[in-house]
Amino acid sequence: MPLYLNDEQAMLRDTAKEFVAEHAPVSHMRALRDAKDSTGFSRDLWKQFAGMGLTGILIPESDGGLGLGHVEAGVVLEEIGRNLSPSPFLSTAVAAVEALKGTAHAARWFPGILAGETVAALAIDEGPKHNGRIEMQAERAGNGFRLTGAKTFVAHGHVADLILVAAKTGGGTTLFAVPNDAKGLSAAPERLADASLSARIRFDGVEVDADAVIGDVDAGDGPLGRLLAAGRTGASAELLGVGGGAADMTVSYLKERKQFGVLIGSFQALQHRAAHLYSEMEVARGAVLKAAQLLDSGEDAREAVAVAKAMTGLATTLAVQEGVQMHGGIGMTDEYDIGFYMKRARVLAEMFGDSNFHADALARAAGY
Amino acid sequence: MPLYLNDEQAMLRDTAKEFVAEHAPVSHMRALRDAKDSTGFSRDLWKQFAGMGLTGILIPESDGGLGLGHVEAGVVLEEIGRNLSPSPFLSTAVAAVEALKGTAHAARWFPGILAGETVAALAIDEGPKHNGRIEMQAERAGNGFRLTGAKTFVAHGHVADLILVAAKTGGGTTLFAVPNDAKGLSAAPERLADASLSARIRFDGVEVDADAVIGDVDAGDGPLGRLLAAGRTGASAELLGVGGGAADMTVSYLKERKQFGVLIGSFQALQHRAAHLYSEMEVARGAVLKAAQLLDSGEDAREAVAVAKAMTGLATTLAVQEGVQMHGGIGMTDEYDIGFYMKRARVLAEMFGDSNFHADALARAAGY
Amino acid sequence: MSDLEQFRAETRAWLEENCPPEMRKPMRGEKDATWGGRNPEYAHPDQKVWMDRMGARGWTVPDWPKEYGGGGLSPAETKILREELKRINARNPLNSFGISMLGPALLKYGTEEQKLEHLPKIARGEIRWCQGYSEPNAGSDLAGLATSAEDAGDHYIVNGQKVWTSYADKADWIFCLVRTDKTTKQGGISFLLFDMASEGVSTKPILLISGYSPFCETFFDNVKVPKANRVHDENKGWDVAKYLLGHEREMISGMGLGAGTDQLIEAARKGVDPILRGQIALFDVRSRAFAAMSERFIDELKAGKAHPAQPSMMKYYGTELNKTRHELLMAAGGSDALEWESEASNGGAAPRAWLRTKANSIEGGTSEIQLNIIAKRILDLPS
Amino acid sequence: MSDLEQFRAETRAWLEENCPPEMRKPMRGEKDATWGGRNPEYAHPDQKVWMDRMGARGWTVPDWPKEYGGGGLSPAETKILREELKRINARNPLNSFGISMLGPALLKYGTEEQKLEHLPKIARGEIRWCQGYSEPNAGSDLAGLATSAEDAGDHYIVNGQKVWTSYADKADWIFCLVRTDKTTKQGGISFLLFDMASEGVSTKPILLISGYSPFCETFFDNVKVPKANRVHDENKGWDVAKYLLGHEREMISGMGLGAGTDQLIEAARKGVDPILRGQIALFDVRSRAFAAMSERFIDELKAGKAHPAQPSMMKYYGTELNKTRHELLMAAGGSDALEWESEASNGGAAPRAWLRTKANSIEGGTSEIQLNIIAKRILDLPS
Repeated sequence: MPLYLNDEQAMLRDTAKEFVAEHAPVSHMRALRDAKDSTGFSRDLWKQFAGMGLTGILIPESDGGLGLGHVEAGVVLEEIGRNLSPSPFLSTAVAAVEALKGTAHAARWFPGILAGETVAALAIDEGPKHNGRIEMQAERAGNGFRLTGAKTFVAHGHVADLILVAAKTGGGTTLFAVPNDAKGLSAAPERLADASLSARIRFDGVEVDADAVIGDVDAGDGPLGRLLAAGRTGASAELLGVGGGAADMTVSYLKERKQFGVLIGSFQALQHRAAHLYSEMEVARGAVLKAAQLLDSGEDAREAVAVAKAMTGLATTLAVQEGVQMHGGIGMTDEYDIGFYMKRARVLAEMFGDSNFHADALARAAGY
Repeated sequence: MPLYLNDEQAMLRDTAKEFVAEHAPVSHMRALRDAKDSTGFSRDLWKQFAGMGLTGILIPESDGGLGLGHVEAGVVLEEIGRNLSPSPFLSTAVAAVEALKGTAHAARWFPGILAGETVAALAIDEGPKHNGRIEMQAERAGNGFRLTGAKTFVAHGHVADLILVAAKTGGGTTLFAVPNDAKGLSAAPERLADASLSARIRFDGVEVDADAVIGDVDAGDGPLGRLLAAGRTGASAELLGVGGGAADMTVSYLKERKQFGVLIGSFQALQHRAAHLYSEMEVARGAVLKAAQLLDSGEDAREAVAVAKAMTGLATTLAVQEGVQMHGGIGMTDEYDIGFYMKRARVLAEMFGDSNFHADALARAAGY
Repeated sequence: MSDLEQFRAETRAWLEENCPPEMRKPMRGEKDATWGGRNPEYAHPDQKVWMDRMGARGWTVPDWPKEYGGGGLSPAETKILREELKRINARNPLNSFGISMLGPALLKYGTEEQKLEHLPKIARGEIRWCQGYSEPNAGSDLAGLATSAEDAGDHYIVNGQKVWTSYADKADWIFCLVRTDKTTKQGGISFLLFDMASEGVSTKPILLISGYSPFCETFFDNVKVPKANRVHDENKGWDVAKYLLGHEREMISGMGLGAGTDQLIEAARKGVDPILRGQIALFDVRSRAFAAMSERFIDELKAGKAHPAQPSMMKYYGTELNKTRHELLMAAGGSDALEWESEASNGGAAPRAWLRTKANSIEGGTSEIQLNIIAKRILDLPS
Repeated sequence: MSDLEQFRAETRAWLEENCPPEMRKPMRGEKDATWGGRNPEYAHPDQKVWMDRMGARGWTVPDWPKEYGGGGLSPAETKILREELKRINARNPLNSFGISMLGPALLKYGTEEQKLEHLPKIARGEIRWCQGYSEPNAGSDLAGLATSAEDAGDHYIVNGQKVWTSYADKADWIFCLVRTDKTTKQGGISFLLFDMASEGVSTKPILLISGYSPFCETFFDNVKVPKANRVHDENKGWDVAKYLLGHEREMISGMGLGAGTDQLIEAARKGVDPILRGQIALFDVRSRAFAAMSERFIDELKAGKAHPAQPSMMKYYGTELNKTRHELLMAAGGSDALEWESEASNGGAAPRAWLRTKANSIEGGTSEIQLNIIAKRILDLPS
């Protein structure tokens, strides 16, 4: 399989590009922010995603979805990134679907996701840095389990219908699907720098039935691994869109802004920096496509996924830094969009582990 | 004390600049290399250093030296660095003198150093990376000690009259002064990338008298600490000269080399890189002067010394990299001098611990 | 005991007695800064105590002459005072563009009347100043400014617009570049001082990506300014501006020494991933080396040995360093440092400070401008 | 089993049988490279075995047509062959400027006679080629070349000097840019092929900082070159040169994938300081991402989807990456890696390889030239 988009994927990209730019451009995000919207995204837009079939992009055709892969999900996420569109697409249609796929939960939750009615959130992190450690306990209680602990940095956690949460059970990790109205569950939404809402969730002895378990008890590493691989690859694709959007906006600005009577894009120092940035973004693009293809092929994609998340973190961070700097004073104003790219990039860089986390993981895997 | 050279120091700098440029310019080093000289430096030049009083720069006036400090030693070393002059000045007149000063060894060795007849070498490292670990053993034997072990990266080790060597004694570390003709000592000179000669030294049960101990038994950390502080600060000053020399040569080249019909120094991308390099070198200069002043003041200079060695390593590495790249093809030829700067910088960056080693040491000292 | 040793002992004792404990704690954000002025804002009452005590002694501007409200200290004494302030982690008693920018320019170019009128009020924090340099569409190209001052006998009539005026909405007076001659570029600029309460002056804050509005757009509509308020000759304002820019760059470069490093080391001590630990350690090398360079620069400046373009290097390096510091702080803080409004995050102090630093390499001349200056004026590279 | 699966199985079996074990070990230095030619040098006899076996099958140039000595493989088959070669860590059977540079240009611009004459000998490693582009004082500015070819009926008389001619002293033939019209710059250049044994050709190796002499100065003194040896039209040599430069950049960019990464990881496993460990890990991220990008680039190139200036990006990034790799290797090696002649250091293999990489970002168009090209031709930034 060649490492570029095939014709169908390219067509999907064109469709997604047009759709997202039309319905959820940066001004959509800005309007939600200015309105101090308490949901964090537009439910109407989520319905429209469903109408396009996109919420079912990874759901098997046999379950009513499009039955596509991570390359296709990435194509959509890149456009979401490019337009800074607030959307539960990554958590719900990508990471949660991937975890639930093939389990008994598919039948319960997929219809709502396909209809654009259900939103899922991922309660994975317990500290300010994503590190894989789980302190949260799930004790056997009656017919099911009692969950005790706290999670943080849960995007959409305060409005999600379904929360996927990892906890320690006696013999390992178990992944649970917890409805948002479970007793003892409290989600406190926090506004983040990028205007998105993310929750700190407390589980104070939340009781769930045995059928809340995704997959098997003590065998949560399987679905959790799928969730993380999908989430990381998806976040990488979204970062690619954020960085690409910032880079494009900056190159355009270089072509229109004059200083000392000439276009600033004619200054060689800026040209070289723009060319270097372009190179970084292209390299990141290669890494993201590679990770998505490997995931879709069913081969071991762990290292490629780590490379994609780490590399997009590095490249996009450079893109937004150069973006703000090259815009000069105007880039510092809230009125101009480039600052939003910087904020969103920071949040996504942190999500599912930052560049250092993944570089460290690669080093460990390589035995050093 | 203001952080710049006072009038006497500035005068010394002018003298040293003129003296080194006249007697030991880069062509001097090249000639030694081309002749496959087996000493590694010119004994005549060492005599001339003595004639100027420079070999006694740190030797107290009461012992017949100039009684000056590390700022002054650094001024000389910077010129040595700038001219890539092969010289035992750093090991002998700076590090060894500082270790021997105030001990019973001063009377034995200082006269030869003052006369430009004695050369000292520092046998400190035992592995390819400077790390402070000492495996070498010194067992009590008769009236003295028996030394067993191996040292590496000992500049001038094969021709030095005196070798300072650190070994483990029962209750700690002891620093010894070992004459080069001690039985069981074998020094194998190795040509390094910069054409200097550095020895791997084996101590096969080398027996020394008790009076070979510098300072007290088991209390070698004192003189060894002084030796390392002086060596590191001196190496930083020499690196500053190497980097400054490379930067100056490169800026000059930018002003004379034409491409596409214009001076390449007019290309803004190169201007910005040259300006950045200038800034790095200036910051390194501040760090070196600070470390030397603190050493001279008798205050705790450990952290400032680590900063100086780490920062000059970073700045000078950039200087030689930019130097070779900006020279283009000609910079790759042996005929042109810029490559020598790259080689010398690499050797000095490694000597007494590289930038990472010292950054790590700072982090440990700060408690992280 | 030498005179300097005695001065140090007395200074230490005085500070021990007069610096309130609250003023020895690190600032938690921009709001903790003391700016003084006609309508001062204090997050803590000790800010005023500390400012007043230091101001009364002239130690807000220790090296200014006593007759202008300064401390009259020698360079060596000034250095000792700074060291003693640092020893007890004392906060800056007074943040002021009057001190860092206008003051030095007035000392060099002002008339005796101007000095006596303005400098003491600056020293005591009674009048807060802002700077009117940048204009819309002028950006880094200051010489293209268009705000006009028409000659009307004993006064000028000023019309035009400034942008990026720091705290113009909170300032009492402005020092301002205006065009008094349209036929030449840099040759037709004059340097005026006037009260922001003058008729015809209005300001509009600019909301920044940090969510703060430290800058304004400032409008002048037939503002009457006495000619006595002009500093230096008519059409010679560019000289004053250049001199003052050097001081601004010096001040901004001080950001490279920011207290943020302590926070960073603190975060590293609490535990960070091993790669970030290394990045912080290498940053700390640069930060400490820059502190040494800054000390050297200030000493050379006082001795008249600094290259006139050296502030460009300090500004460039210090601001880039500060941006890196806050990137590292954000990485250390993880998702906690992304919170924008929560109480736990002190209203998003970390991300707002991080975003604020992005302006460091833009305001007061961009990093690119500084690099141009270094290349041309220090390295003498060809055009 | 699909055709491709069968091809993979057969290829794997053939390689298993035909790739000598010695050729599955990493190269220890430049001397282990196989270049073929009239007077070949082999550090190990298996180099010749491996080259000959692959050459006979056309697999030194798997995607060239069979009639020109190639393997006639489809893109998919070629990719499988490369994967299978990589699986067993097989060394490159034949390093050749004929393969990487001249071949593609001949396939596009050569006459049928030229193709039949030269391509099979390239494929089998019988003739070793060198490239005559750069001239003294021309540097990155290729269009300024002065070597002249005067029309003498059925042949040209070539006079002039080239520099940076890779292995000219070891090459059998040269492909060379010459000036056939002095009245225009790029429009007056032609592309000639001739035997280095021709009368009037002499070479002088250039000693490099690595201590090696892979490049020469090459002199032409009334060298007679038949007009039949001109590729493409007279005065159209620039087209050929540009096409070929793209391939050269591709080849050099492959350095970013160099086997040196294995060495680096090996060193990291043996233990390095914690900061270097992090630097290696972040380098590895970039290195692996670039490997993915390279795969994408080659796939797009084959499908005709690559931007024509994309090789500039590959060349820039790959060579900068390679320089970083060797800086890290030197840091990992410490003082051992400084030894220049000792046996233990394999004659200074590490520092010489490190210094050699510094030329990567100069030869074949400097990094600065590549960045200019990206800025202008891909980003379309104004002049």
